[in-house]
Amino acid sequence: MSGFASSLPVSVTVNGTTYEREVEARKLLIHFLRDDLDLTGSHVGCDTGNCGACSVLLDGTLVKSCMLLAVQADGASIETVEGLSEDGELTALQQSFSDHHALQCGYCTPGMLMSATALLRANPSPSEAEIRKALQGNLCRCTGYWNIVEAVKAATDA
Amino acid sequence: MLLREVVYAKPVSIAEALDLLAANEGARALAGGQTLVNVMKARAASPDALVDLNGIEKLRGIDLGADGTLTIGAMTTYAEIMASAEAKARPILGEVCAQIADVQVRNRGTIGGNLCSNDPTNHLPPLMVAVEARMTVAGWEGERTVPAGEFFFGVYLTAVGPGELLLRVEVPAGKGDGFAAVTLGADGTCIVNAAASVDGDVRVALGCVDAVPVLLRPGSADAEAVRAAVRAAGLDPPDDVHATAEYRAHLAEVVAVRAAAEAAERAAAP
Amino acid sequence: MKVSGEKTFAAPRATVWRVLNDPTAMARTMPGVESFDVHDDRRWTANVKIPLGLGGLKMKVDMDKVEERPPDFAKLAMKGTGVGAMMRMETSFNLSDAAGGGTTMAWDADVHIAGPVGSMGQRVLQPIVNQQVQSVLSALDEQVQEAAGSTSG
Amino acid sequence: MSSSTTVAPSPVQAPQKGWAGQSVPRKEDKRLLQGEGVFVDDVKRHGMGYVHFVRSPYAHAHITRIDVSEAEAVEGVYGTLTGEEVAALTDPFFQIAGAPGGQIKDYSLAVGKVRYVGEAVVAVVAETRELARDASELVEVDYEPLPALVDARKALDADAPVLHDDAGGNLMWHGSYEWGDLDAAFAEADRVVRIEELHFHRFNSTPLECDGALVEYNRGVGQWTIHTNNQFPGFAAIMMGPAMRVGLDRLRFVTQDIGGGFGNKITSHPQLVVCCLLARKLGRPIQWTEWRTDFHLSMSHGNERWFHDTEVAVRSDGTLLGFRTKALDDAGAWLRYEPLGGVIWAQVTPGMYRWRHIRVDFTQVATNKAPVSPNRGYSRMQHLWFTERVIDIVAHELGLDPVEVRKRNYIRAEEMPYETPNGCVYDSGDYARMLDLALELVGHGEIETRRAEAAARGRLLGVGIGSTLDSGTNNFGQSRLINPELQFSGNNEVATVKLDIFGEIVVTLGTTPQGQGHETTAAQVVADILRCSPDDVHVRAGHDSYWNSHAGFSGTYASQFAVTGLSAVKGATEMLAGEIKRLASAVFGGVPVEALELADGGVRIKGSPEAFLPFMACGAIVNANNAGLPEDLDVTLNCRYVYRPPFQVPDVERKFGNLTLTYAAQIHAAVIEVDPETGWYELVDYAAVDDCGSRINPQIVEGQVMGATAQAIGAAMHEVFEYDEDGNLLTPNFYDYHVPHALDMPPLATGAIESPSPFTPLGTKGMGEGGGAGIHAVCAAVQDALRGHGDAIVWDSCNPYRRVWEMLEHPERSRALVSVT
Repeated sequence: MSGFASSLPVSVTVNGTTYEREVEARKLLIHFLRDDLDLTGSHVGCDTGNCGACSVLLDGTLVKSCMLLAVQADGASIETVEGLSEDGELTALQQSFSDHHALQCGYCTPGMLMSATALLRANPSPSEAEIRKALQGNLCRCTGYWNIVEAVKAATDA
Repeated sequence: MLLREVVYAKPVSIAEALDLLAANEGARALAGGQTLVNVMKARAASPDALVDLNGIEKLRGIDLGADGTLTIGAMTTYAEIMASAEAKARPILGEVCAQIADVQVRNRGTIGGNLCSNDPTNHLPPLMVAVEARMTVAGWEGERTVPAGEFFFGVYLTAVGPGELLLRVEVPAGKGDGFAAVTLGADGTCIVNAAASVDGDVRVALGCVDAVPVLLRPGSADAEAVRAAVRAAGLDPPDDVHATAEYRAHLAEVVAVRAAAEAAERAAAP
Repeated sequence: MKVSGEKTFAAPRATVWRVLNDPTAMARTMPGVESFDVHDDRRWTANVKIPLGLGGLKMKVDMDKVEERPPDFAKLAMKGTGVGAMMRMETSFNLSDAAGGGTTMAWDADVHIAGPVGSMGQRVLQPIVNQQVQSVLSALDEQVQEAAGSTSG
Repeated sequence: MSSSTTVAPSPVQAPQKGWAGQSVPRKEDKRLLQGEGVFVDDVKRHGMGYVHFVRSPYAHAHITRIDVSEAEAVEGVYGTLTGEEVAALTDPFFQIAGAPGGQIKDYSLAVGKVRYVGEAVVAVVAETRELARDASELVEVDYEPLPALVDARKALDADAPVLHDDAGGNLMWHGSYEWGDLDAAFAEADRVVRIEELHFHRFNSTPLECDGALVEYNRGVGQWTIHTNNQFPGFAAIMMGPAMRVGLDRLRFVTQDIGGGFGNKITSHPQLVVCCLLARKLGRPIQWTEWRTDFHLSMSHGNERWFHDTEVAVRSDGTLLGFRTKALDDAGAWLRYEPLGGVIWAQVTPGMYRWRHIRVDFTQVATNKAPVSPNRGYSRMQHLWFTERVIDIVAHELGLDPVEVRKRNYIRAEEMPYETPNGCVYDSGDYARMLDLALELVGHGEIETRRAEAAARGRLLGVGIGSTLDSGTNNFGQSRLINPELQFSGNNEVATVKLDIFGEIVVTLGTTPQGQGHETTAAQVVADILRCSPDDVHVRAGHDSYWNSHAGFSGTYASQFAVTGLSAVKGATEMLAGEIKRLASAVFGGVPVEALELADGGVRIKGSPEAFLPFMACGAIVNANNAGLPEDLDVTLNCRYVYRPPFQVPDVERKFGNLTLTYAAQIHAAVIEVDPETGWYELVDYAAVDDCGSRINPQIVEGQVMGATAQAIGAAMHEVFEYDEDGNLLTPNFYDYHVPHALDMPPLATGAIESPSPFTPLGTKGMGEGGGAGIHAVCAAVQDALRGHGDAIVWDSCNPYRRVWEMLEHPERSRALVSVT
């Protein structure tokens, strides 16, 4: 049967905008976002799915966009760091990251923000242990995480 | 990053998936992809075709039978198992899933993928062996059910042959379970792990020490019996950057004892 | 990575020796062998697809007999080149009459693997190698039985 | 797991006024938080080709044949580059070393031979990233494998495989350092402690962003524009220009946001040369993205170092008189920044201690492993780990308290500035006070109670102290101790501050920040001088060797921005302030400059605020409305200042002189609990105390302290580039190279004291590289935890669970390394 294809039409809505592209089956979602859609806010920090710099929300679920083919996202609604703030204003979480010096080089920050966003949506007042567990999949080499945890704490309802 | 060329299909039914697998002998099922996509990134191995199972609703979900048997669809994610009220019938399942990798991986990774990849460091193969789970595999000849003890053939090799699919996993009722591991950092990759189940007899399954989980049946769950059973198994564990063979063999004893103790304690609990 | 062991065949030493030195028979013992060419009695090439579950690993394997002392000792050098990996293996075997008939083969192999597959880590490679060795040995057993059968009539 | 707490500095000087000294929010944050930073892989150009490197699968092999025809035949492949072409088109890179290391021929691709797994052999350029990698698999390379040299200790054996025939062996550099009178010291000693072998392991900081570039070639003028994340363009330029046979001005380096550097992004010049050659050969922009596995296999490993036959002269009371040791440094396959590591350590020769008699026999060899280059704490970290290890081993073996031994031997605050036995000058500091603070922060007073309480739970508790000196602002004259022929000395950094036509204050820097907040701290310094808000100051992001100011040593490395960068900013801003006043004096009809003051975004006559000239007017007058200004008024409102630290050329004969300007200090204390059954352990308490002189932005400083601490914890427990006997890297990715995550971090308490540097315009000291302290604190804590359980000696800087278990199981193995007479 002829179900297989080496490239497929993909329609995704990213941060509210719908994009339609013909995409090679082998292309990872992160490359599609960065190279095809020019959404370069999400980053690549490893090649084994460990660093989480490419984390995005796929239909509301936190995923690493380097562990997913772009064609698998067909029909999905994706949120990336570019979509967090409205009309240029920082969200409470973003502001808290700045206030607590939770970023230095800023390379892991987009993924870190997406993971924290997913956490706070599911659990508006997490404990510190829950915050650390939620950020386990996002590596940062600059901060040691202490200030990131503080920033997320300060952005909770608790 | 940068995979080799591959063709892709996303069936919506099991029959369609089997057709696709049959249509291309180089085809592999794509479950959560949290292992397969990594291997493809490294280009260490490259299937010619991917059959994405994420569109098959029948492969998802958890059902609790009247006799307490849990039936878990192969495409059920770790996160779904952790969140499932039904799965609490066998608490160890959610507890172990919560130790796998990180949120992102738990949101995509599936029980079926974990079992079929059978990476020696995976959490679930030893656990399934310990709790005597049964895997239902579908192929062209129809369905067959394989006990966990006979499911694992080798690294990345299981009873699910070419052209076949793992449909679901049945976990019998029980509560006397334990799991212990020494990991690379908190909740990290397992250096050695062990799952135990105590229900009259004692079953301890060791992970990371061989190509497949090593099942032990010590006479009792007490430390000396379990230690003796591990020694009797004559392990020849792999030697890598995280552990020498000698260290792994030693850790195997320690985690086996700990898992068995936890299992016995829970078995005894009212 | 060094692996070694002993295996006893229910066949006379001459038969086992013959099989071990018959490139065609040996090629059949390779895991996932797809095709092979015999250059001469010392050198042959096989194209194999080592089953890795997640997708086979294609390799071209050149075998070279570097040393032999009929009827009991031989040393083979193997070089495998694949896109995912480079493999080098030196293996030697020593035959002796087994107590109670048959032939005992003491063997050892030193395997070196490099390339992307190496990045999968020893935790994966060592079990895979051990497993492939087992399959080679059982395939070898079949070849020996065949040969024994064919000679006995 | 608890959050960090901070102990504010106790005042050692009048509290600071103005913007400097305040934790001003970072200017960089907004764009980075919104995904609007511009990192190198975000830079795209029309028609660019993606480069993929074919890498060696062998640690050591002759290249017998390369065939790119099949790859080039693929549709969408733009072209390739081989070592043969590189050898024809370029000259070998300039070598810092003299003979023998200086004789090696280092090109940007392997020529004739590969020397480590992952070495780039061929470059393939194609229309897409995927295609470039596909085509690279079609490049045929035949290798003739050679025996690999993996263990530096065997490098000088007669039968060792030789990497570089040009060097006649594996010895790259050797130097004997001796200061004081060793014989007298050992004669005077009551006890001599001998340590056969110590090992500082191979790792690096693995910045989350790997290296990369987008290179454009302007054929008309023969000039390249190199968008990159290289953190030391000045160094890259002097390596690349001569090799490519072009003047440095043909190489324009541009950086903006850099995803972490930590020294690891200094030596990407070989890859940049390949991109330049390809951009010219193929007539299109070349895009290079280094992936994680590429980075681990081939980029900037930290120096691996052995210390052999160490002998320490001690008095019974624990007074340290001196030591001698043989350092063996493993440079890997190429000298990309080496052998500078052979002298950089000498900036901190005695560590924090007063011993005056020291001999270090330093040997650097080549091995079939990735080339080393600077890594946060470059070369000092290895040596300071060694000195700290010596202190604890001596204390352990003589039954003395490590705290007391340290206090007895610390250089005292009243001895500052302190000249070390080799002529370096420690500018200021109070180590004993820092130690007290660190111990207080981990509750050292109750440690024995906690030890017993942990023992009751079956855990072994241990406490350890580690310290580093973060020597900053290099005197590049120290390179002459490596090679007297070299013509480098001193240091410099530049800044330009100007008033634009509408009065906007614009600052350009020569640096290449990677998260250190230069835009923010520079604005703070400017605002204090011009009496405005940092918000009124626009500091250009990143480096541009065409349009921003830059000097010979411009870059961000070796802990120096707070000294070199900010002093340049201060100098330029003061020049601008002077010009503004001179302009105003003319505009106000000759009011004396002394009668003028800057305030509220303008200049005014003291005492009569109505006579006010806003910056906007100043900018407009000079730039657009300057008729009638006095002819002799030399004012551009565009001021460039080069800061040059006060350095002399060191005495090459005595290997004596001041090698760095400032000495920030770190003292860390770690408390761990070990599970004796498995060797598994966790940090249960941690304190990091830092003194980097005056802090322009305490929050940014604390962030650097935290980051260095986290990297130290990772390096001490997990992170290692380990090779098998064939030279395969066993930790080529983050799956096996475990980088600590949020759950791995201990509770942290940070403390700070401020001992302003008497030698710098702002009292600041370079900082940020204090990670070594943590590595040692963990090592010492492990040794303390094992005390009374076999008394193993911690001999390696990395102690994963397996090693701790081995020390418990076979303590005699490490005990055998130590003896006392």
